[in-house]
Amino acid sequence: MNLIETPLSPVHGELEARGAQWGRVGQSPIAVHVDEPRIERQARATLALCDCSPLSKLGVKGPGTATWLGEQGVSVSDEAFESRALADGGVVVNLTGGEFFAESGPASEIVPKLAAHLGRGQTGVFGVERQDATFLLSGGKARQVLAQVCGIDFDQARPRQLILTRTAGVTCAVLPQPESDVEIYRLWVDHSHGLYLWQTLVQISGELGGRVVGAACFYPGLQVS
Amino acid sequence: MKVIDCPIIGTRPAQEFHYGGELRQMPEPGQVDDEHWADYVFNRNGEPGIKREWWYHLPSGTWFIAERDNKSDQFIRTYLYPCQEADR
Amino acid sequence: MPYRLLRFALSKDYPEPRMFAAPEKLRDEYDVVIIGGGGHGLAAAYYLATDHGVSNIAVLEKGYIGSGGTGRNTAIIRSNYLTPEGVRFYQGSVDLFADLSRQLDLNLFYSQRGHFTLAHSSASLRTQRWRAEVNKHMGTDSEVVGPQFIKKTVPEIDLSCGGHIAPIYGALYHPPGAIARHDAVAWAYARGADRGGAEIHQQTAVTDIEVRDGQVCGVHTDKGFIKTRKVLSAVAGWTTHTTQMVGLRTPLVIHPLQAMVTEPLKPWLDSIVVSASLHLYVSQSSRGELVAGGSLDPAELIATRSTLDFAEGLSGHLIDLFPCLGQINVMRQWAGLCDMTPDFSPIMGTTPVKGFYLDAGWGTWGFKATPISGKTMAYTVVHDHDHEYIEAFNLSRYRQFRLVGEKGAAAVGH
Amino acid sequence: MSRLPTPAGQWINRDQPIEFRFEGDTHRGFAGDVLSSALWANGVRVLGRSFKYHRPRGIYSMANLDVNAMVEDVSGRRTNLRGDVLPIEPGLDVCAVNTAGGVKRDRLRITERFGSFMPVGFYYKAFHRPRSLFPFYERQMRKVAGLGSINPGNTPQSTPKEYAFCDLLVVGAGPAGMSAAIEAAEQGLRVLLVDEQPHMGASGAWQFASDEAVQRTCHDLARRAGALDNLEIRCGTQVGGWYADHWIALIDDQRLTKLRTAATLVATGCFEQPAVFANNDLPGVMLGSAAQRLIHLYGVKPFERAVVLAANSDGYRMALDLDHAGVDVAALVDMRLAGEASQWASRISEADIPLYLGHAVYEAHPRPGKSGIKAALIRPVDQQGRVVADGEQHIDCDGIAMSVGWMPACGLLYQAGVRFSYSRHIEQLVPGQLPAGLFAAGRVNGVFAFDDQLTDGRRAALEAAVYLGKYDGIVPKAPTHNDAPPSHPYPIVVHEKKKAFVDLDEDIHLKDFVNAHQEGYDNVELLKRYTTVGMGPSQGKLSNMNATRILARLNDTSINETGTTTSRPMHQPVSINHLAGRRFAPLRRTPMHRWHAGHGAQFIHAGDWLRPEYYRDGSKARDDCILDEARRLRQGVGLIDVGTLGKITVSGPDAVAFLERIYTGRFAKQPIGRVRYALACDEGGVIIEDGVIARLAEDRFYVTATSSGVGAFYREMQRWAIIWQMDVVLANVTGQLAAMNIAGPQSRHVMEALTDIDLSADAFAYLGVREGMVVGATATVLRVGFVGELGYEIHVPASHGLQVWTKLINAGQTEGIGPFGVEAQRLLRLEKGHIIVSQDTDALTHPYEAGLAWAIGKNKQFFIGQRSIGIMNKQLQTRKLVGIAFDENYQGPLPEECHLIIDGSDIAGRVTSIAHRSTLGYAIGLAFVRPDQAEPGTLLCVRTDGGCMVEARVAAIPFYDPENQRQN
Repeated sequence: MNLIETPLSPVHGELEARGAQWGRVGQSPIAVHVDEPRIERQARATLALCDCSPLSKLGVKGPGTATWLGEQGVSVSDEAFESRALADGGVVVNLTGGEFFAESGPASEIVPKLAAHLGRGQTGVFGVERQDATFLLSGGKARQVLAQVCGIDFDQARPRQLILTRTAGVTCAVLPQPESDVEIYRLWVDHSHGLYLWQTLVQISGELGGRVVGAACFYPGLQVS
Repeated sequence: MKVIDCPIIGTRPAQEFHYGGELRQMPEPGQVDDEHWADYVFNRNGEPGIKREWWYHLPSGTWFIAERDNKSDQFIRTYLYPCQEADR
Repeated sequence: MPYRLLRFALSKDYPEPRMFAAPEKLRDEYDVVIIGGGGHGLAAAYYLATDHGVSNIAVLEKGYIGSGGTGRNTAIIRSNYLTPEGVRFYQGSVDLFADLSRQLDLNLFYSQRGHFTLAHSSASLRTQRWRAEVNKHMGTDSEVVGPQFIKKTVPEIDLSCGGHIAPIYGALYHPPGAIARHDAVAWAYARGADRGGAEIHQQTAVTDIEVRDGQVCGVHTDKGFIKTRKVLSAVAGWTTHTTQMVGLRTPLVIHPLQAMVTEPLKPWLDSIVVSASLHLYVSQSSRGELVAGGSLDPAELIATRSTLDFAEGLSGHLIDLFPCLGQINVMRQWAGLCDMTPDFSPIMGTTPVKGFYLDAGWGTWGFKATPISGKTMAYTVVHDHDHEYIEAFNLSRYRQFRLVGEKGAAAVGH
Repeated sequence: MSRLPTPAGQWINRDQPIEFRFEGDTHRGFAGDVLSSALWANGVRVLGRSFKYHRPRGIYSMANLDVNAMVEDVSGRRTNLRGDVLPIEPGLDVCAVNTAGGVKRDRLRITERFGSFMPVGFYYKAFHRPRSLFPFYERQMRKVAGLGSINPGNTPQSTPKEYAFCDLLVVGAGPAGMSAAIEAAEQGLRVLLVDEQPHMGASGAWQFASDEAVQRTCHDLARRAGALDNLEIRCGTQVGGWYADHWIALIDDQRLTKLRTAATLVATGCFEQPAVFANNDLPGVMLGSAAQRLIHLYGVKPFERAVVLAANSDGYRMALDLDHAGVDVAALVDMRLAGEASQWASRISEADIPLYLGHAVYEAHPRPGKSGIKAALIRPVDQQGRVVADGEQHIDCDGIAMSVGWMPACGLLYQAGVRFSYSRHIEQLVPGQLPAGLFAAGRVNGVFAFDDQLTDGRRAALEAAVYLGKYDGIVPKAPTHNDAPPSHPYPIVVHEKKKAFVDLDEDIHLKDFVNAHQEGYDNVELLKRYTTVGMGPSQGKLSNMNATRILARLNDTSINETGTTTSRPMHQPVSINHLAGRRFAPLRRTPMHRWHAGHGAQFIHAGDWLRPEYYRDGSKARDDCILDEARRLRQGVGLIDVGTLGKITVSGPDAVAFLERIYTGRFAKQPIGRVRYALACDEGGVIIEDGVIARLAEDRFYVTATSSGVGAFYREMQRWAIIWQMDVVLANVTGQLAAMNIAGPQSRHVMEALTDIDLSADAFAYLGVREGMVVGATATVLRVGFVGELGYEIHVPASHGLQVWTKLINAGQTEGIGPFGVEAQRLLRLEKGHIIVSQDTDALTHPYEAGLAWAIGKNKQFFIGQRSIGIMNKQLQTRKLVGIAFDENYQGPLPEECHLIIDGSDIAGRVTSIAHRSTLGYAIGLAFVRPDQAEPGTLLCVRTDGGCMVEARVAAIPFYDPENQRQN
């Protein structure tokens, strides 16, 4: 397939250079593996960095958003910066002030559906283009990476509560998503800063013995196509 | 680095904030003479004391008001404009 | 070995008298009261005495002389400003500085080093050319130079800035740019003023200024009340206190400006190097220390605390510019107060309050104006109208929307 | 290399010998040695030369304050390294700094001969007449000033920085610090214990080393501390500074760690203070604590035959340590008339150490070349504390160990805003009121007895626990000092002739203070600045206290009235590498960046963004490439990445009203599907922003802004929306969308195949906006004419940017499409007479000056800046922005942007934009001129480089296509 003719992650080129094996999320290519699955699984537990930018995203803003999302069958938390899981494996976050941010899982069902329904006469609901890069940082050493780029005390951070802060000097949203076996942090950063932050995280996690892994590490359902 | 307590986001290092200057009441442009307008545009209350100031949390894009002592740099309290909730 | 040093060896007792007297108590009345024993206030006292024969003067200093901006700045002297008014004024200052050591008979270590204002973008280079052209028109020695000239003069510089930010496109080069021993400037003027009859009262704080029917008539201090009909406020970072005492509203807001100094090094940097994009200026003192400063602290604050992020940021930029400095140790950091104006020009001269004269708005450019502000303010106080050099800087310019756009040099960044 | 038997030398590993070089000679030491200890063990006594007189200097403090034993790598890698803390390592090869020909025969020692010519501040009194000679003198002075030298070849090393967090930071792992940290941790706090030494114990390790009970306690404390998992211990870590809200700089040899702690407990102990007497600076004269460190930490015998100068019980204990280490203690000289009451006195007589009560060392007799000392001259002290000549005795010795008093290591407390006051009870400074969350324990708090220090540590820890809400039980009182004062009120002995040093960094001796005082420098701060006492690398840690005592006596006032100088960061010097760390330089890139890079784009920084300035075309010159890009667009079609444009959506019921208040223009009647130019001013009426506003729906607008201005401008929009309490929804989507502009006569043709939007002239006219699909991406397409041709500005989701761009390029091949960069765009817009805010305007420009009166909505009720513009418009206008053109046959030099327009001897204006070559075939530009020169056709004189005058004519703008035919 000619990758150039599809929506792309801001770090697509970096993963190409690493000889990634590609699968698809919606129209977009996603790096499913960049290394042997065994090695990737080990890295996931120690220190791994993964690009999930192709996951589809949507922002909605306005006084009517909470109600509207409810009508669309998306349950959201009314607590500031709390996240809820989406049925398709994605996540939706309350950004306060009537603003919500949703990211679908690889199945990519809910966000496209919501996007399609937007602008259909509902009042007080406005779409906000969201093209953020999505990076996952996982493993026992993930905190050591964050300690070098981010002035947040993650001891005090609540799981699944979004932290809007700065990492490596750029605005970034960090969502701690601990799983039974490992610490995972989901980072969202502006598309235009995607490559910069990626290269910075790659360098630092590299120094700490981390690896770049494919999305299959976190979404086992993903297949190479 | 100081920490600042944003009414929405909570306590964060000052690095995440942008200082927006003192809170000022714009006079009704049609009602004031040029001299008073110029006073509003240019003059400030620079003397020492507790000021009501605009502060902005950059990552979340939140404007709020802080009451700060401009001699000790102590933040007395913060709240969203225009309401002045009691000390938290 | 200059023969003047011989007397130290030859005379049995140390031959030096007090540089300035410490008068026991305040008189009841003075012709002029100067608030602030920094360079500006002391210079004004000196020129009042020497140029105008006014000797019944009290300089009131709440700390010790030179304890404010005078002792905290990075001692850079230049006249490469943007507006004709600014250039003429600061050129006057440079001319006075050049002969000041001789005139005051104290070695101020006035040292012409050459001053670079680096440009990291075509926009910045435009602004530097604007300054250069206005400078040359006003007879001030400035020129826009290219990267190669910079590299030749300052070989240790990295024109690519480590690739961290935009490379160096060129610079405004100002050969007369100089540094001096800032404390000594205050001491020399203090001695001169003292010999001219002025009284310098240290540890004397002004608590209030008496105004009747719009005319100054006295000053309250923690050492008692003194009568006077002329008060000169030369307190820079503390101006908002004095203007409040006379009920004057100004645009002044106070921001800290920080600086730091490294351990002493053998001489390697002759030039003064400034980079607006990097928020950095650095020079090497005659003691061998690198003296470096940055940009204003963003938030209003009337306190001289230091911050770590300043030291971090400035250090990063220092090695962007001079990679060889990585191993050098920072010894100390400190801060001073800057009374900022919206147009980055000072506020000088007469005010709506009769007998209250303002020498303020010195932001980050106060030290270099010390002699000329003293001279022009002395004239203004004596004649009760603004010296021609400072007419444009009168407080009334804001009421009249006639700003003096030095900010152009600083603000037009993009 | 002789060493004392164990247990002396706790820190060295005798199984690991190390060879190193100093001043060209090879020496051997052990792992754990610092340079000074290893050299001393090898009998080397002259470790460096002093700053001004180049006197030989040796070991003085062994406490990271021996500035006179400073070295640099022969390789030039590092400089200004302090011998008393520099670990020796294989291959270490160093020389002393600031010598001419090495420490042994430093040619600059001659300067001392002229000492009498160089009293305090002598340089202010000479060299400035005649003026012409000063530069010469300054060069000489600069050469002799300074310590280490820069190696221009050095490159920075990236030392990553880290953030860290804890509940309580305990600074100093001495007795007080250790007990405090343990107590706090046992109360459940997250505790971090740091010490700048490589091992825990601090004074416990050397001051009480010969007391076995103390040693057991110290080891026990260390063991318990190590066992607690909520107590982290970092040795070899110093606190660079205390900053607001307990923000702490921790420095180790690896990195700077920025610590946020909820509370800080300072147990930093004391610096021992020297006595002042003649030749008190020579090698062999050292602090008692230095001698004890040499013995107990490094197993080095400090002297063979010593005189101990004491004024406290520490001195007695130290004398016994020396005796025990096999040093022949020739005399214990106690400055106090009464002497020592404690048990130590009897222990001294048991050891048969001759005791001289009420005596002081008057002078140290130098060995030849001042390379050491050969005797101590001691004199009796009278009731007033002055030494008297009769009864003088001469005692042979090779060392004098001083233990006359202490100064709290108060740097951090000063930085935290604590004031100190002088206590006559212990004859030294004690901290006053501590700010919230700050605690002090141990000797820095005036608590000296070992057991008291433990108690005080626990006390402070419990207070911290109370402060942090982790403890509500009883807190013990701070122990009070019951013994004799540990410090002498005036350990200073006047000598008629010889130099008695107060500040060894700066070579300032007693007479300098007397002289400075005589000149009127009678205030502690003035004295400091005039004499430079405390200005050296050790920042007065060994000199400020004595300086204050001296000044107080000169002023005949108390020390509290005299006041002390404060302390600022850094507590100890910190390398620029550490502070800089790993530098983050965020860059923003558009989604098409890869394509640009692959097609010869020459990038420039535009704010945080990287943008193609132009695309290199083979060997063609830059200007030719730019002009060709422009011509290609005028004749056919071109494509530019405008993704850096600011992009803001404004929605909601009040959207129109909001925009009308923000911008100068009118938008109420703007039809849906139309685009309008938008100009914004600040409250002073100065132009700050411009862009276009596209109306997508009744309550939905899409707004563009300048690349570098959008951040601040959007922020202000948000603030006004709050102040005006308007029902608008704002979003800054600058980075979320890619944007490109396809322009030129052929642009419609190229676009047609790629979109479902009807592009026909009447369906989608100039200044229209449409939403639709462009090559599979949802797009907002604007018909704007910044470059003055038929064109479409296409905004698509960022992830689609590259795809849309490539498709357009491919589809345009037949029409000869090509990309164009920022430079070509600047030229094209100039031909069209469009201004660039902040280039063609400055920090004071209002719309009327910029010829933008047309952009101001008439009889609007309000917009930001309206009132101010009105005021300025009443005044006589001083300048006007006009177009200027140069004769097409003119061959001479052309002006650059910001060259001045000269009228006679006056500045009449300034060129703001210029294009030396244009598609029109002649040079054009924009310029500010006096209103009376603004008429088209007016001849202007522009002064270019080298003062050469060039003629230009005021020309009507736009220069290109005045009727705006080509945009339709």
